[in-house]
Amino acid sequence: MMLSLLVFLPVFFALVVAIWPQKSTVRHLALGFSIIEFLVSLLMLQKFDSNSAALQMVEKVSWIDRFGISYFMGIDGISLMLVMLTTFLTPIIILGSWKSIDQRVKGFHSALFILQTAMLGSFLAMDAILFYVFWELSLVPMYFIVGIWGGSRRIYATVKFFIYTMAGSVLMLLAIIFMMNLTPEVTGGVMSASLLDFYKLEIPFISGDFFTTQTMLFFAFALAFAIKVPMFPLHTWLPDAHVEAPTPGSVVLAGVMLKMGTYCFLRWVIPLFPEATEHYGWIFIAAGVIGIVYGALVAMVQPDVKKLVAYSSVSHMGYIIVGLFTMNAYGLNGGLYQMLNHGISTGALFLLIGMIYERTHSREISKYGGLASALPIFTIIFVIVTMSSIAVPLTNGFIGEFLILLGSFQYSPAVAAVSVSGVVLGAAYMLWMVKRVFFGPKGQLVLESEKDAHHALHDLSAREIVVMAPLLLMIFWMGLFPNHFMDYSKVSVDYLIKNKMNYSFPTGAEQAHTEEK
Amino acid sequence: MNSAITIGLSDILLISPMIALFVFSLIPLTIKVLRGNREQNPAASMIEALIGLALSAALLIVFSGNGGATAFNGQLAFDGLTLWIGLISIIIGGGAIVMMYENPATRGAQFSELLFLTLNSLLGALILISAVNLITVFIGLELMSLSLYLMIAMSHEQKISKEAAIKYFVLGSFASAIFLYGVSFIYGSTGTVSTLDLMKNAELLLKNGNHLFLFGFAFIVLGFCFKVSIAPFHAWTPDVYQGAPTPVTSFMATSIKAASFAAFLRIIASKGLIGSDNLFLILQWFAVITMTVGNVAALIQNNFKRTLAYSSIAHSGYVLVGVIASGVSENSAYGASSVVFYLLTYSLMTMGAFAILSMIEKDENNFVQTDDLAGFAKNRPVLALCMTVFLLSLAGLPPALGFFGKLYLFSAAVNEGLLWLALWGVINSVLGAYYYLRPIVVMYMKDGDCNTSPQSNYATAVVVVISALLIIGLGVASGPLFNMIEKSLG
Amino acid sequence: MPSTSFLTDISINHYLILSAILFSIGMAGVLLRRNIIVLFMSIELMLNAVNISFVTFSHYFDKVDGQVMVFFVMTIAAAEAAVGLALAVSIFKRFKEVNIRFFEHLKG
Amino acid sequence: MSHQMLIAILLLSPLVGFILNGVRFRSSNYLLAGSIATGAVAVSFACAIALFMQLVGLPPEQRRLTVSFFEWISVGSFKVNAGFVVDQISAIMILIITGVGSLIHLFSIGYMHHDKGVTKYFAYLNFFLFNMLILVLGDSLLTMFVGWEGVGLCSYLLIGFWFNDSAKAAAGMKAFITNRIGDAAFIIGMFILFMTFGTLNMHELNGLAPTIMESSWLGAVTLGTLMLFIGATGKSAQIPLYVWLPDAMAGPTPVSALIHAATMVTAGVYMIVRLNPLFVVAPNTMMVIAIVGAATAVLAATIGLTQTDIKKVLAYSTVSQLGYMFLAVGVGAFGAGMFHLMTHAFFKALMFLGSGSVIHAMHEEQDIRKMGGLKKYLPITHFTFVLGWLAIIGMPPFAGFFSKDEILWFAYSSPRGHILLWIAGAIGATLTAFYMTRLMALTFWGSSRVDKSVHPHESPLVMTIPLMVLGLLSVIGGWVGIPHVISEFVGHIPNFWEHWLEPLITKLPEASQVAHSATEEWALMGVSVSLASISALAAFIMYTKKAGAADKVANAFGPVYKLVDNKYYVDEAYFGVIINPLVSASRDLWHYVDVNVIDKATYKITDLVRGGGSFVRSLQNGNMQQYAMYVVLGVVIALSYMLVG
Repeated sequence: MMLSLLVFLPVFFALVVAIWPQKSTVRHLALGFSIIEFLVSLLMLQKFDSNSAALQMVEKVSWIDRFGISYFMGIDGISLMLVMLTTFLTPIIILGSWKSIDQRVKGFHSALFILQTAMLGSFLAMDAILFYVFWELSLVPMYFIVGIWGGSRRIYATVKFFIYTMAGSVLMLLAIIFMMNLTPEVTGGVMSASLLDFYKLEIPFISGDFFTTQTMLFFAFALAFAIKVPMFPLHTWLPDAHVEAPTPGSVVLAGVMLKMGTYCFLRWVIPLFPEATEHYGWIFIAAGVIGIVYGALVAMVQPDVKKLVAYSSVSHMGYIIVGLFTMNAYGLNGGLYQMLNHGISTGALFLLIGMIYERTHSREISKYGGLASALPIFTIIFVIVTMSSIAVPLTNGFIGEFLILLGSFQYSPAVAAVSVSGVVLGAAYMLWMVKRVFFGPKGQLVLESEKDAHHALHDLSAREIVVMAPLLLMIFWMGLFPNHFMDYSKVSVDYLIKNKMNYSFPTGAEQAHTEEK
Repeated sequence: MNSAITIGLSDILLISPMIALFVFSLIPLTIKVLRGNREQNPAASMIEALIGLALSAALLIVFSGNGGATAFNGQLAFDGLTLWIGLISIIIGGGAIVMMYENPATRGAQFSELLFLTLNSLLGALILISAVNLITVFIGLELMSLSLYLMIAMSHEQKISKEAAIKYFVLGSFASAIFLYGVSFIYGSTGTVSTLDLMKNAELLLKNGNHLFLFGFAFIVLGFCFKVSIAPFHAWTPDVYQGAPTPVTSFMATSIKAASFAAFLRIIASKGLIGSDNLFLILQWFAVITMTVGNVAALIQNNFKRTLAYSSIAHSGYVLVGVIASGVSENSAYGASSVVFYLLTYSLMTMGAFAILSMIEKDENNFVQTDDLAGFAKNRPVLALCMTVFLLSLAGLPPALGFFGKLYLFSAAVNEGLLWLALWGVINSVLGAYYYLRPIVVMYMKDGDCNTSPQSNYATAVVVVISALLIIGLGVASGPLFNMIEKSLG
Repeated sequence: MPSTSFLTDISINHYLILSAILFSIGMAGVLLRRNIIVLFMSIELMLNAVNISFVTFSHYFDKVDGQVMVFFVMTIAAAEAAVGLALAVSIFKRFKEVNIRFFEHLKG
Repeated sequence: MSHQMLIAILLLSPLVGFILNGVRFRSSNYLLAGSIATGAVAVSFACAIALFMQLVGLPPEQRRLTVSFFEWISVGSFKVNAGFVVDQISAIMILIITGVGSLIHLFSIGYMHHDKGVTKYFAYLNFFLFNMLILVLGDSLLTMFVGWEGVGLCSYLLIGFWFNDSAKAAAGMKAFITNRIGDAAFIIGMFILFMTFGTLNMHELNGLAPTIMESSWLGAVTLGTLMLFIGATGKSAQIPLYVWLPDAMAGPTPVSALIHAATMVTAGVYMIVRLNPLFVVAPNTMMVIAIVGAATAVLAATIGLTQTDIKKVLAYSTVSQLGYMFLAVGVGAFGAGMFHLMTHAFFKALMFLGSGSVIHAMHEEQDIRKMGGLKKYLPITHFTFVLGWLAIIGMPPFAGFFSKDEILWFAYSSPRGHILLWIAGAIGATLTAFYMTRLMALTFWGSSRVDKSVHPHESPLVMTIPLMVLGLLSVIGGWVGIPHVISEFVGHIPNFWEHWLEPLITKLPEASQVAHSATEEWALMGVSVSLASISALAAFIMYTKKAGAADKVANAFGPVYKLVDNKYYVDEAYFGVIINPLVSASRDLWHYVDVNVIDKATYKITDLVRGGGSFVRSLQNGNMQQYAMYVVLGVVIALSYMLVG
């Protein structure tokens, strides 16, 4: 029941928030709820057995038995940390949007909770259709969050976001349906949408022939996830969505939603289509590498601070893609770790940008300058997060990026050689931005605010510091003691690598066997 | 047919839903006549009609719930298909009647007559659904359509409703004539017009290239295609849907379309046609064209009703995919069930969307543009939410019912190897998403003061909310529902 | 070049061809004429072509049911005519026009 | 106290100082901030001494104190501990870092007392020391890399300390990004070594180093070490990545002394010395290092000739001196490299602090053309500066003489040395003598060109004490490594330095092949010292006695002078050839790829769909007869297909 509780508690919260009569306390209520949710997830974490690669806390109830669709949830080391990330970020998001969301507050929090359900569900669903339901469901609240509470071009952005993602996922739906029709081979004549049965399928693959079943399915799935990630060249929805999204929307989007794409590569694509992954993985590596460099270069010349961070996401997600498709321990662990890192550091960056936007109502880099003297605490936090983002050692970003690069080096030194340029370019665009925004003589915005007593720039309030504190804590905790986090996923990842050609979750006995070896 | 004609009680019981419909259709009219041509309280009329529908539905469940029965020597089949589509038509028709009660264009001095026509149209639909004999099909079709022509024209103020009626009438009769011509050919080539009989040697006839049969069959199929607005026979649909009063449009787009598809399915899903690849190939092309035409045309519409009309065309295309899937092989009732399920889904969500539109219309000359919906979410949050549910369901987003409908439909198609149809279907649902999102965008993200019309709209609102809840609820519980459908069809 | 027997021996084909010709004329009428009343008449013509065809086949098979069908068709044609004319009256009241080219407000 | 504890305190003490000062960064109480910070470093220094003593107490082969606090990263076979090691090399480093560091902290109390951000400054400084200690103590390349990047970060923060000045902030950024280029290579180097040897632990790596020389350029060790060396060029400001160091002078002067002279910039040399067994088996790498080092030594020295900013002169001098160190390790004289590292730390820190004292006295004036005759106002500063000057130009018996001489000797005599390398070194030494003397002359000697509004004054004791201590070290610091020829001459003074480092330094395998005589050594030593003396004298005359001579020379050399004066246009070239094209290319990428290609492609699809919609719309023209025609057409097409197909 643990996982169901975890997933559906937010729906309940959403309902309560929606019908809550008192407008002034909705935020408090939502915050309380999100913290409860986080506590529940901690409880789950505590129950989780990190020494096992098996699917844990399994819940399986037949749902649509005609098609073998079941309500099938489970958690393993790969999804665990992402679930934690989701529940961890939500209270922060709610507290972070305390001031910035001042219209339709109830609606916003309901949408956020539904979104949380959808995201958690996507991470935990082990049934293809159930997964697809959550996957698509996540679009709707996000669509509203961007569309209602967003900036001036929000409608364009949100529709673009929706259509792009949906365009990708319908092909996946078709692929799922197709695979469901294949399952009778392995289940003895009954259709099944269970991931476990999908894993059992031996999908024909002919190397060199592009139009084989496995290759087609591989690309149908991969396209959906690649758009979500987003992988170059399917990334153009992301900058628009980020720029127009309200701060909490950006944080969820960058923090968790993009991870859905990368996670699903790990959960669906790689184990389901091992031959195709092996055969066509280079395409993704190449796209990832291009994404790293391209995202960084384009980020460098953005005039809008948020857009810059959005493109930096493209670059960072490129790292993750590279890491995953190297298919070795370093790359996979690093990629998984980088997902968390990116969630935390980019989430923090978006929060910070939101805070400054609330004060100045501008995101144009050229209008800033000299903020550091006006907002010292803000600057310090921003610089720390920047360091995490550009992967300075002892911050979380370094661990992920280093392992990914190591993995890519093992895959091919050439890949590592190109990817490593992201290390330099990342520093370049972030620090250049920091320099233009915070340093130098006072810019237009700072001067204006000095003249106008009503709009004086105030440094971070206690609430805002509380919002940032857990993120800063995580930045250093994850940078200093990565094992605290990786230990949960290591076994699963190792198991995946060892059995990548014929992956399935180990049963208890099998697990013991592999450990003895 | 040479055997002795015996009509027993069982026949009467089986057709009792139809009788109930007919009797209840007379009640408001009779009362009006008795009152000296003065309308009684429309609410009372509506309730009488609804009771008739409920009774009819109940009788349908009671007497044909077991399935497999036929009446009048096999002329009317009361099997699972009849049961389910009949229920859908009747229940969704009830929604339309509620809308008629409150919509300014239909509420007027002739409400009793309108109800009479509606119930008779439903009666025609029931005949159409259950008919086995092609002539009976024709009779059902005509009863249904003739009532509709008048219903469309009954809005007193609207010029365009007259235009719509005349267009529908001319084109409908034209198609009926073609259909009938096809029936005569069939009769000429096989000597029978009972589908059951003629399907026995249909395969042979098709294979041998019996031109008469081929022409006849093609005419029949195309006649159905016309009724369910399959491109290129769809051209009447947008105009008529737009011109008709919204409740009538809703009725046409849901109950009538479901009934027509049922009859279509009954013919196509006959096992006699397996092997006639040419027929199915051309139908596949029609399906593809229909989906595409419906969606791309809906994309650039500004009138909301017209958008929904084109969307209804696109959905016909999806359903046709299922119809084809149910026809191409000898599989179980999988494909047919997916069609029935989809029709249920489609009817619910389309009716919901039209109901909200009907509530927004201020008077009978009111044309609601999509942009007019601005601000609806602020003024009517619950209704806007319901509208969102309908639209997202139409777009095929989980966990709404529409998603499962599409899932089963495309799954059936994939199961039959019609991957490319499914592919085209899912691509089209992306196109669809684009225009289904637009009203949502306008409702939620633009400033305006759209509201429901000041007249009371409670009844319609109830219908809307119930449909929305059903869409979500049935979406989650779609498995058992599908099982039930498949069981009763299989 | 039709043989002479074509003109003298009246076979089933003659009826069918007649029916087809009538049907086509009706069809052409629907497609080409502008007057709404003429359009209705064309449709009637099509239905009657069908009737000929039914009777022909009925005779050919020596079965009576084809002729029964004709009665059904005739009834429905009558109903259709009634409805059609009612609509024509109604639309004339609004548009003061029977030329269908004036009924093109709904489009796009 | 156990060495584990000592190492922990050594590391954490500056961190605590950083946190204590960091949380109250707004305070302008310079005394409190300075005391905390200096105290923290002093504690570290004490620990360093204690550790050194423990090390001395052990037999030479066992001089290795290790501690591993926790397992930091463990993925697959990649395992890195938060492990630290104090051995002969790192012991020297921690002594230098904490020793010189505490002096500089002390100096800073005086230097920074008027600055509002003084607490922040001390916090950064402590944080720097923390990272620097991690760098030198780290037992694996990755731990070292943590410090490596950490000092880069601190350097960034401190260079841009006065961030309201855009140029200073830019300088910080430039330093970080340039360093990052090196770091990227460093990372690749680590990968190569890890993939080859399966570990990043430096002790294990040294142990695993192959015994057979790698002659190929593409050998794993060669490539790996080469990549590490590129990393070192970034951190230690060598060609081609030296450009950040002169700009780094934007930071407060004590920072320049600590980071950009004494400690951080020598990290590259330290890293190579640490891994000397690996570098030894990669002669090609060694060759590159030697050449780059020699080239940097000369190039930077020439630029130093024309600089007019007192700190810039010192900065180029630092680059040049670092070049010497690389020259040393490049020819296999690791001990000599370390030796010069140490002496340079003394005298260059001294000179930077001295310049700080001057700048302090001159009210932030840094242009030496506006100084002159400061001798009488700043006697202590002048005196100590003279000591530093004598040390750097290599006058015996000052510290610089011994170390530089050893380097030059090895450049010539080592089997991997070459006469050209010696010549380059000698030229560098000559130039160094010239521009340092020029600096002295323009600053302290000659007639005063000081602006009337400025009244120079000697700095307070808190600033001059560190100068005096460092001055003393600049004199005697070289005596721990007196070369054999001299020690034999004066009476067998043992070469402590060589003995101390011996266990960790790999002898070049080809060492025995060539024999060099003591005469040669004496001769070369004489030549270099006399060259330096002559050039120093020339500079002295030129800049104090003969006004205008310098201009004449400059005019005589015309274009060459202009080239040198503009630092060979390297910055301009980097901007013109790399950075600006990259930025504009990025802008083009954005506009063309994102906006014009990808987005446009999606718009094209939308247009196509909309076009289709318009087409359908045009078919839907309201004419019912046309609709009927569609029906007929549909029937005809379907029928013909069924008949024909």
